[in-house]
Amino acid sequence: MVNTTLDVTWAIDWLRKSAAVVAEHRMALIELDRAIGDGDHGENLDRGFSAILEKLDAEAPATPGTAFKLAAMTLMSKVGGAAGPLYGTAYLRAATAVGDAVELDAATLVAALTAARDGVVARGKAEAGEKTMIDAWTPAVDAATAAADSGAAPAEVLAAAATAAEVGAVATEPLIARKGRASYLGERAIGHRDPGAESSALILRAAAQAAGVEA
Amino acid sequence: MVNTTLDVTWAIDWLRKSAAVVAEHRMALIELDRAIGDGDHGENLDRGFSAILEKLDAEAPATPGTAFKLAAMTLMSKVGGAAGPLYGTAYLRAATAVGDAVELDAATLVAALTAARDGVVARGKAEAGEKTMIDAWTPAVDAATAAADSGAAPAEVLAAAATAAEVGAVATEPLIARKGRASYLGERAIGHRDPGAESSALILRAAAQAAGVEA
Amino acid sequence: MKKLINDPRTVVDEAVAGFGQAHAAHVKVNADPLFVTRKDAPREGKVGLVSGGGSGHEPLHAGYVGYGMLDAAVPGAMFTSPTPDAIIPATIAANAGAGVVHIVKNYTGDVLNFETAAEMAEAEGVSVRTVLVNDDVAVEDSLYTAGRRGVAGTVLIEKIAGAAAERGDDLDAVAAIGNRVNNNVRSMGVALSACTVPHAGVPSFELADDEIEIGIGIHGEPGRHRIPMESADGITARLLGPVLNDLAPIAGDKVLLFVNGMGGTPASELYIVYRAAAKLLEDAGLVVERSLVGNYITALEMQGCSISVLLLDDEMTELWDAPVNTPALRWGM
Amino acid sequence: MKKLINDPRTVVDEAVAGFGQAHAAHVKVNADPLFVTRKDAPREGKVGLVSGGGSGHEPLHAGYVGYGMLDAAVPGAMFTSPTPDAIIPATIAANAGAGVVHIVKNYTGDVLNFETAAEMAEAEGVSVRTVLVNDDVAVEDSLYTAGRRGVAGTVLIEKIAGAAAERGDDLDAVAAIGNRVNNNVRSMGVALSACTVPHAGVPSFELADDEIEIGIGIHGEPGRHRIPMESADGITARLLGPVLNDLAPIAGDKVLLFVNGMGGTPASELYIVYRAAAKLLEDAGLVVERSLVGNYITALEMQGCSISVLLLDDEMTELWDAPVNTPALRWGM
Ligand SMILES: Nc1ncnc2c1ncn2[C@@H]1O[C@H](COP(=O)(O)OP(=O)(O)O)[C@@H](O)[C@H]1O
Ligand SMILES: Nc1ncnc2c1ncn2[C@@H]1O[C@H](COP(=O)(O)OP(=O)(O)O)[C@@H](O)[C@H]1O
Ligand SMILES: [Mg+2]
Ligand SMILES: [Mg+2]
Ligand SMILES: [Mg+2]
Ligand SMILES: [Mg+2]
Repeated sequence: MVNTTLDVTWAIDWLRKSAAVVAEHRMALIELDRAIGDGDHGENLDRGFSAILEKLDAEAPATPGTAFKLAAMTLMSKVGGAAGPLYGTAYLRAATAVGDAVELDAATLVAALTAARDGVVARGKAEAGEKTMIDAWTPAVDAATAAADSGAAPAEVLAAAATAAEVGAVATEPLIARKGRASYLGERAIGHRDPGAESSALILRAAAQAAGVEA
Repeated sequence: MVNTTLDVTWAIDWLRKSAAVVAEHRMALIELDRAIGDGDHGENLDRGFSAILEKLDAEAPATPGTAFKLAAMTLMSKVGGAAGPLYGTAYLRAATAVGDAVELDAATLVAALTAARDGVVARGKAEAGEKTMIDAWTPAVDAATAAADSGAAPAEVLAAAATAAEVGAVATEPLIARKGRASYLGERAIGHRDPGAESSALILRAAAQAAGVEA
Repeated sequence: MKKLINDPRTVVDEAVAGFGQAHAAHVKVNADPLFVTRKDAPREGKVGLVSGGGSGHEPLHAGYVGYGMLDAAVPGAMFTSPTPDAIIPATIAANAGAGVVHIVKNYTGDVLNFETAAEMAEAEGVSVRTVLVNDDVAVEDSLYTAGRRGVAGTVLIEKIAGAAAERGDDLDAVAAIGNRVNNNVRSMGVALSACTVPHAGVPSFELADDEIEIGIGIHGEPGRHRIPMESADGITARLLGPVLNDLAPIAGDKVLLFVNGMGGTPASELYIVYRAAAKLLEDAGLVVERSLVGNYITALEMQGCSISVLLLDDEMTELWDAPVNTPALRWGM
Repeated sequence: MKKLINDPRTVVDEAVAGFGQAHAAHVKVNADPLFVTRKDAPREGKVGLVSGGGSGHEPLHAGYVGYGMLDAAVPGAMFTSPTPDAIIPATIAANAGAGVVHIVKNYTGDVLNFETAAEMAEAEGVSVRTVLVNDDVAVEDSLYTAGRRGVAGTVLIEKIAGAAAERGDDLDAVAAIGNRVNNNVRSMGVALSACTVPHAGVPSFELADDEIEIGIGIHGEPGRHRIPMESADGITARLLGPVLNDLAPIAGDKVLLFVNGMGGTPASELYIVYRAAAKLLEDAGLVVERSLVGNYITALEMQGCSISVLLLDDEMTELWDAPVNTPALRWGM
């Protein structure tokens, strides 16, 4: 039976699975960032998500919104660099979007993902196609919206988002960067995947898995 | 016919041939010094002997003594390190030993070599067996003395000295150094030839060649 | 990777702790969140100067905390900008009521984190102005990028704005002189080797034995382009060309010439570059009035250097000469 | 070999020329023979302080020419002691009639060349005293060697004896305080990598990726022994152990702790070592009264550091604190 809503258990599991996948891909993200940035993206996110795990061990958020807020504050204060404020803003906007809701339905989930993406855009002022995490988030939001519109359950919405984000991340490879550190490289960035787009795809896949979707 | 004396032509030729052989073995001497010292011996001597060549192009010494003195002053002011003062003293003492003599016979040559060696000992306070250039000079002086005592001509005296110096240089390999930079290495110096002993052998061989002895 | 460290995760904390002990006469270290203040901060009536950024550029920024320069510095993780939760208390600690100037190098991460911190400090009643440093001419076409990077000019801005704050200029005036220095300084760097960030454990990029990277930044990020190794004079000309092109000085202008080591280059090489650069400036009719040569903003153990030229006016020169007393820059007291 | 140089043969001349231009307010450079003097040398009535040695240890020695430290410095070729023909005029330039102290690191080459120069300067009417620096405890069994090497302690001797000369001590007194510092300071170093002398073009020795060289000197010469890489705390203990063993301080003693970078090690790592060393000293009941951390006597771009401990007495502390104004060490003015 497919759940029609996701609750705080899912939200916490998402964060835990994100921490696991970020830890697992730490070196891979570092490698991506080494090629067109400064080689810290995997380290930064791993530091942030490890801190989230510690927080989650100490306090149990009551709603998805509180879980997102906890993630936002922790990432904001532990990650630094470009990714910290951007991911921090994403979770903060998601928290605002879901409010006090205890159960999130597909429409609320889409609203949360959209708010997260819009938050990143507002903070980072990047547009689609500038070789940033936006290039994972925007297709993810579009796919999630389409899935929800066609009546998909939350897990399917997240699966669609994750898959689109993965495709989006791969699609950053031929791009020239216009924002972030990779932008200084000009044409030398071509052929390399954007680390932030890759980590976004990993985190969205974790969301789907937490909702019960197989890898 | 074997010359019974050597004159300033020989002295100048000795210095020129020394410069050539030092330039040729520059990297080899650097390599020896890298292993148990600071890697500059070949560079130092090359700088010094190149300066001697320049001096010789500008002024023509009239006697072997003036040639040695020119070498002494140039090495003293251009070489630096341990080798500069030691070689400088060697040539200075040799100059004093030969005085104003225009022709050097075997006995005078032996006296010059002995004075040179004694000068190095006086400056550096090293004894035989301490893995320094003394270990080339002392057998050289002994062999030269023996050759002269048995009536050899100057060229043969120098050939004997050169051969003994070469043997002496090789014989520094198993030694532990007690003087100079290699002494800090303790047992780690074992198995390496002393660069100053090697350069001494090269320079004494140049003396023999300048006297007409085949390599 | 061979480094004098205990654990990649504690490098910054331990280094800043050691720094605080060694310079206890100058600074106080707040361990968590991590920031460094002048021992006597806040200084009654004085505008506070706060800077910060990723670690790995030492002595920047903590080395410039002290009389006549910064009131507080916020070291982030290696090459990673610090976070608002550290910048905010540092800002508050530096505030003596006259407001605080943030000196921020133009990188997305630094800008975003300082921006958030400034907003939140303002919410707590601290007036904040921001001087954005973007002196690196290596970034071509900065319209289509995140803008120019802030590099070695930062040191000059911190010194000169710091002197302005010390003499009693008000908040807007300190920010204005900081911006004026930024507008009059250009820099460009070269790397002969990469650096290794402790958490990565591998060099930040690969260079062949006879290759150098022109237009390098200070984070081990790749530069403008790669060329075969050449002479110090040749490299100096390559760096100084774009700097002067962009700065467009006119004959007779007075300049400060700053040759900065990236961390792993011997001082002798920096002076060889300085000599070549001074000659080129003189050939261009410029007057080298002030100089700075050394490792002042580094990229860990990277081999290479940057050259900065600051067009001086009398006020900047006076503020440059004003007494400064920090762990890494000190004169006049 | 990648270096910011034009020609291995002109490295020292060009570097010292650039140094002279960058620090024209402090020093004068005599190009041939090569030596550096205080701009205002000789200083009426003051004992002159002259040091020198092979180049490649910058800022030593020329960086310490100025008020309160050296009157003249004589840079030799790379890692090669200078020659009498340069030491003699430098000595004469530093002599104001009160005599000159030579500060000489204990290496055969330095000793022989300075000895000759001292004799010849004496012959020209300059009274010369020599302070021989031999602080390196890495050399075991120094009875059977050319004696201990002079390393980082040199900087402390130049500062403290320089202050004594500046306050007007006479020739024997300046030499005596120099010797007193030497007798109370011990040092030991470690290399994580070798350095490359320009004329050799290859690293001075080979170290495996996980090996370090304990007891390294400052000329890229091999050290005491080689061990596998370990933590900063572990390495610090290995260096400090022999230093304290030899110095044999007693609880309550006041010390100056000097962590010196060999040229290619980031400041952050030096502070990590400083932190570890300060802790060990405190555990031994010693009081760290003064500190110095940075690249003060280097071996080109070698990665590594040395740790020196100087047992202070009140006079040494006072002389350490006295104003100094040189390109590389400056405070109090
Ligand atoms: N202006 C921006 N808008 C959106 N994403 C951005 C922006 N700038 C950078 N990013 C993202 O941040 C990632 C880099 O993060 P990270 O390496 O942690 O920070 P830093 O670049 O400060 O080292 C990039 O791969 C990119 O996806
Ligand atoms: N005390 C000494 N007596 C005799 N020869 C010495 C002494 N010390 C060093 N040497 C010689 O000098 C050589 C090293 O010369 P060089 O490398 O030019 O000087 P440095 O050791 O100053 O770098 C040694 O190989 C050794 O033969
Ligand atoms: Mg990064
Ligand atoms: Mg040598
Ligand atoms: Mg970063
Ligand atoms: Mg030498």
